[in-house]
Amino acid sequence: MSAGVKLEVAVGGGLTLRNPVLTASGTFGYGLEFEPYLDLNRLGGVVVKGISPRPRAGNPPPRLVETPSGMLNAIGLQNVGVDRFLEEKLPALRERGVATVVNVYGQCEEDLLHVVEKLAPESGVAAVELNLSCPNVKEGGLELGRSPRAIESITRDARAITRQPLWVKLTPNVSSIAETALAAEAGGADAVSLINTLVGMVIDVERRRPVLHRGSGGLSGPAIRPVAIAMVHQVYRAVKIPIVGMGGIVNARDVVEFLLAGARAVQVGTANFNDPGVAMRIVGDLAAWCAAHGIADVNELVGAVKGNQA
Amino acid sequence: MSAGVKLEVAVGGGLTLRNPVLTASGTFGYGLEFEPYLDLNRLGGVVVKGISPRPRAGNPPPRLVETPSGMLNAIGLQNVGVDRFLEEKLPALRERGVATVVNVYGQCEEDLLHVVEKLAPESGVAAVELNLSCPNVKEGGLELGRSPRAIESITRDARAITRQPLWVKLTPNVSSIAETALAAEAGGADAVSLINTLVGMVIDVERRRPVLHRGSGGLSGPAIRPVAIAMVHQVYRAVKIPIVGMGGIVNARDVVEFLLAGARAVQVGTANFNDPGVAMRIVGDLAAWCAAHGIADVNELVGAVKGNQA
Amino acid sequence: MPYNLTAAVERQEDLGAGYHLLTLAAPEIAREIRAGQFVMIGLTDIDQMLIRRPFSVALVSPGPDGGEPASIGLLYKVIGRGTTLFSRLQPGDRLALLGPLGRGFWLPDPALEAGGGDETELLLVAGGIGNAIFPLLLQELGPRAARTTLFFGGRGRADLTLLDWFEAHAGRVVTATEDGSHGQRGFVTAPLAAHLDADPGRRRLVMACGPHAMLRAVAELCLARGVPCQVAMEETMACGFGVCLGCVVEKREPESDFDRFVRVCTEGPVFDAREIVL
Amino acid sequence: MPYNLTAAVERQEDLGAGYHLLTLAAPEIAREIRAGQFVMIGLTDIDQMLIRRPFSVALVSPGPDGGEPASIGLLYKVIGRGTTLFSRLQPGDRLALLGPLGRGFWLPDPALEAGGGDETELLLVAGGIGNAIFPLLLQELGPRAARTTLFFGGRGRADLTLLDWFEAHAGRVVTATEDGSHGQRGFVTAPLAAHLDADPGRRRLVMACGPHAMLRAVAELCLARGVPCQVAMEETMACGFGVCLGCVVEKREPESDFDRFVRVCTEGPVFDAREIVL
Ligand SMILES: Cc1cc2nc3c(=O)[nH]c(=O)nc-3n(C[C@H](O)[C@H](O)[C@H](O)COP(=O)(O)OP(=O)(O)OC[C@H]3O[C@@H](n4cnc5c(N)ncnc54)[C@H](O)[C@@H]3O)c2cc1C
Ligand SMILES: Cc1cc2nc3c(=O)[nH]c(=O)nc-3n(C[C@H](O)[C@H](O)[C@H](O)COP(=O)(O)OP(=O)(O)OC[C@H]3O[C@@H](n4cnc5c(N)ncnc54)[C@H](O)[C@@H]3O)c2cc1C
Ligand SMILES: Cc1cc2nc3c(=O)[nH]c(=O)nc-3n(C[C@H](O)[C@H](O)[C@H](O)COP(=O)(O)O)c2cc1C
Ligand SMILES: Cc1cc2nc3c(=O)[nH]c(=O)nc-3n(C[C@H](O)[C@H](O)[C@H](O)COP(=O)(O)O)c2cc1C
Ligand code: FES
Ligand code: FES
Repeated sequence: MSAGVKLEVAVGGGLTLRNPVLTASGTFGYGLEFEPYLDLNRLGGVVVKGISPRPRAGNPPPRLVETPSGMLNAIGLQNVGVDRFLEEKLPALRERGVATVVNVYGQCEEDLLHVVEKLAPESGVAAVELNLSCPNVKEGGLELGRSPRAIESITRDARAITRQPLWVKLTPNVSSIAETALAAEAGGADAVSLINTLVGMVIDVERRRPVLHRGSGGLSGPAIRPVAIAMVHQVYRAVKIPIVGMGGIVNARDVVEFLLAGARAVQVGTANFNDPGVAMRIVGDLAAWCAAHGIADVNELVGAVKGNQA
Repeated sequence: MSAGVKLEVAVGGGLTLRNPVLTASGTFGYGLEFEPYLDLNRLGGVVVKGISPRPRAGNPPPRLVETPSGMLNAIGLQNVGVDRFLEEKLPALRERGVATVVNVYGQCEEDLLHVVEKLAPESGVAAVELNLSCPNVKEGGLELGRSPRAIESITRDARAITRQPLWVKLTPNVSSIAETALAAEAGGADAVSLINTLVGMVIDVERRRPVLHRGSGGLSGPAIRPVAIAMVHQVYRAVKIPIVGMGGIVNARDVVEFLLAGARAVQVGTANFNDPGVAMRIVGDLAAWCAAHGIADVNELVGAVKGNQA
Repeated sequence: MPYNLTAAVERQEDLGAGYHLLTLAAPEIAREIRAGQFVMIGLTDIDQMLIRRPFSVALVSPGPDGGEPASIGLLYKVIGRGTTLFSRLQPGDRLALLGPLGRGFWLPDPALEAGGGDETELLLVAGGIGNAIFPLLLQELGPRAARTTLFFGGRGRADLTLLDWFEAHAGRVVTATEDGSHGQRGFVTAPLAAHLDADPGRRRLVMACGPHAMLRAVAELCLARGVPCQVAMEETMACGFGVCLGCVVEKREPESDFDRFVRVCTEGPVFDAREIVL
Repeated sequence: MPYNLTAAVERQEDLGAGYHLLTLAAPEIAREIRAGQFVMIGLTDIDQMLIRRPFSVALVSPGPDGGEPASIGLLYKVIGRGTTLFSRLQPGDRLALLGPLGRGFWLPDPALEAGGGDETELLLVAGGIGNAIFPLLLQELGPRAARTTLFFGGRGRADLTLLDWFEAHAGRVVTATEDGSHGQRGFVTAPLAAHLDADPGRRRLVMACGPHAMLRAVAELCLARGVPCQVAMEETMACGFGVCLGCVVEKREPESDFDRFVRVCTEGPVFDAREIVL
């Protein structure tokens, strides 16, 4: 770590991370799988795979396909469920002292709140990140996360049952992410994290079928980085709460780009698959980049982009 | 052209194209610039640069930046204006007998309808394609094309003043493209074309400024192809009118992918910059692909994707 | 524990018909890798390749001074974008490399392998590039390799890469090609079935690697005859070390609803044919 | 009319410090290209490179049997992803190539070039890799090249690529480096200004290529002294043939609001310094 550069960032709800680099949900397992490749304690934090009330088997394969500078996934939120998570995974993470953000998924609102409630009394939960990709039955079945009204109401409900820092993860598949971010803020979120994956599809032209068994999937990786940067910047101009940015980060330059756009912290996702040591290397490179650019405190970069803002 | 494969496609409003491969607005000039590289008459059609009521100078540079498997542009709709278009460009295109689709842009609804009106009496306009990326002042300044209500109303207005086939070009920056497509259909569009570019931004971390002078721009190229395929497929399941698909097409395989997803015709965009002869080569390769796969009529492919449709 | 490193290309041999043998300097992996395990390889520049590609280690070889294994050989076929890029690599170029990964083949319980004559007969079945998994197995088997039989199928003679090597190292090689250009015409499962039926009482273990349809046919043959069978599976992988959950295959007898899938990269790639749905 | 073709790499020469000279077999282009024009080059695989890159043609050379120009030489500096990929190309590899493109330099009105002694003095100004545009100009000038002066600036000696070639082909070469490792220390505009001021009455034409800041300084020097000046501009290009409208620069005196910008790829890359805002 480059001596003298302050990397700590405050991301709302009283949570301070030792540096702005976390790993994204669904791309870092439960964290422990990465111990052969890096020191978890060198990371700003770890966001675990989305946790649902009951274990989920996920979708049949194929679940993945490479796309130009990206990938599509339709894992189907395979996870051990909240009970096993609390028994097996959280204690190990707590023991290691790594800032653990728990990504929460439910097939309906009650499910989601059930997990939040189970997590609420636990120590070692740095923050709860709500993944609102479940269908919004009340409003015609589109994802919950596409409706500002639904976001505000579920955030408020979650806020009422936990004192843990509460992050709302925003989908990019909306007409105005500033609106959904404002809804999360109004509902009492301590931070918003963005972006989740874009909906995409690849068709195998020989078989005349989608490559993914489920049909469509979520697009991630460098292909979506320009979209993510634009959205972080839009949200930065709309809300007052901290932003956790992600989408296509592969190196320290990309982290700086997100910070300049307005993110207080970032998450590294798909790149972890390419190189399980990448997140820790990025932390080191970020410190070195700051030092080389005469930046004493990484917070100086947050939202510091100048010029036209359209 | 592979003997025997029927390539003609009917794209609504009585318009039949000699094959499904057009070129996308803003990526093919006024068509004539490509004559050194290909035979315009071999294409299904040409969509010209967005035409506005008056000439537009466009944005100051930089206007472009490469991104992973894509590019961002903020040209600012530089164009000669409808009068010079009708005087200088349309007659030359008409003379060549190439199916010419005129992309129409206005800074407000009146502007847009003004251009539609000027085009209405002209022969040699195969179709009018409405680009609804102007701000929707009535609904808070978001792009017109993001509001189903605004789309339906302007489509209806345009419908009332022209008998030329009317296409509505849809933006992907919406919560539900099925809804905006349905709005266009309800307003009387003969076809919908999609997708326009995704909003994106790249920041130069050394200068701490967006690379593009305007700040954000439109993302195009192979990076967005999975998003485009998913959207074409969603729209195919929602509307009855033909779909003209685009987004990241670089070869005949990609064209087949769009047809299978539900497009009746396609537009080749960014790839024209890489190789000005690409669109014509794709036409030939598409015919050869059909022949090699025992497909007698390219229409057999339209919407023929099977399997899970999520 | 897998190593995450960059390795230099030592050799790139073009074997014709799109097959290549790529030798990388990777002593740590060469020493620890076991037959059936694999590595993920990628270009060092992530902008050129976001997702690494999985490859079996075909061979290990000692360093210039002999002694301990120091290099790994990957036998691969050019399929798409990734393998095309790999095929352009020159000696001295560097690759990103993660391995050894996964669970390889396992040999019969030593307790069963009592006296001389009673040894389990090892039958290897390769379809096309599936042969890439077997040189390392034969290397590991040592003297026992000479008592194995390799059933080796391909579309034509050109797909039977390293055939000379196998003829020198396996006890016997039985070939079958779809176009009849080498060995019996047809699928390799025909001579395999004939062999299994010729001496049905014999204790055997079949180890198979190749296209999915071949694995399914081999597994059916074996299961029908009660012959133990290990199959090396392929599924699209993003990580190779168990976290993306992309590479799953279906279990034959899940214990619970949650337990429906297993990961090829971690629980496999080699599975007992009875474990999974083929 | 530009040719749209693929061309084979004949040679890739590493000139050190990140500079390369790439020679391509492209007889059509070699015969027609004029100094200051450029080509767009790309990999043949669009998946590896979506947007082609613009490069001046530095040199043309005849085929093996002498005679007509058959190859073009591109002198380039490794900057980012594209040039890194180009630097790995080997003889025999193929590239996608479009050209000749744009408007090159133009020589003084022949009517002005009356008798011997009255010839316009041609002053070439190169900053760093901007020198790439001048060998072709000197080739075109023929015997007149010996009466030109090249002002050649760079950060250090390593940036003065092909210096020996220029010393052999231009009349005189005046160098300046920021670190003082060759010629005068500082910017190349200092010796240029001194030269212009030494004999202010002389009829001259300055032709400049290099970083934007250098072009601006050169143009100011010239405009202040009424010396005609041609500048070769760079702007990000997607197409190179006038259709993407990405590569514009601002006109100094637009005739109308609509006319504010000109395209570097079509109206340039060489502009009269009076035409555009620098
Ligand atoms: C455990 C394992 C071991 C393997 N060992 C070998 C080997 O020794 N030799 C060899 O030639 N091949 C082997 N393969 C297959 C090899 O990984 C693919 O041929 C290769 O990934 C193709 O990459 P591509 O970019 O050229 O093809 P593309 O089709 O362009 O690849 C697109 C994507 O699909 C994936 N993919 C394509 N084919 C396969 C496949 N058959 N299995 C899994 N993913 C695939 C790629 O990894 C990539 O992510 C192995 C696969 C697995 C899972
Ligand atoms: C008309 C013209 C002639 C040129 N001639 C030469 C030459 O003879 N030799 C030489 O070394 N360079 C020349 N350049 C600059 C050269 O095009 C860039 O250095 C090169 O494109 C960098 O590509 P990259 O992928 O390595 O860099 P990256 O920075 O990765 O490129 C990213 C994008 O920015 C563009 N870009 C980057 N730098 C420049 C630049 N200076 N000008 C325009 N676009 C840029 C690239 O084309 C690409 O689209 C010329 C530029 C122009 C416009
Ligand atoms: C395989 C995979 C699984 C994912 N699973 C989850 C998940 O369980 N919950 C969630 O909120 N996001 C999930 N995501 C989204 C990522 O957390 C992240 O938002 C997205 O991938 C963009 O970042 P990236 O481009 O760096 O990968 C997943 C992404 C991938 C690639
Ligand atoms: C430089 C550029 C200019 C464009 N100008 C227009 C335009 O004037 N009107 C319009 O409707 N779309 C415009 N587009 C969008 C394209 O027509 C197309 O919808 C988009 O680029 C997706 O296709 P592609 O990925 O094949 O390029 C432009 C795209 C580019 C890259
Ligand atoms: S490849 Fe990622 S879990 Fe197996
Ligand atoms: S580069 Fe496209 S118009 Fe100049």
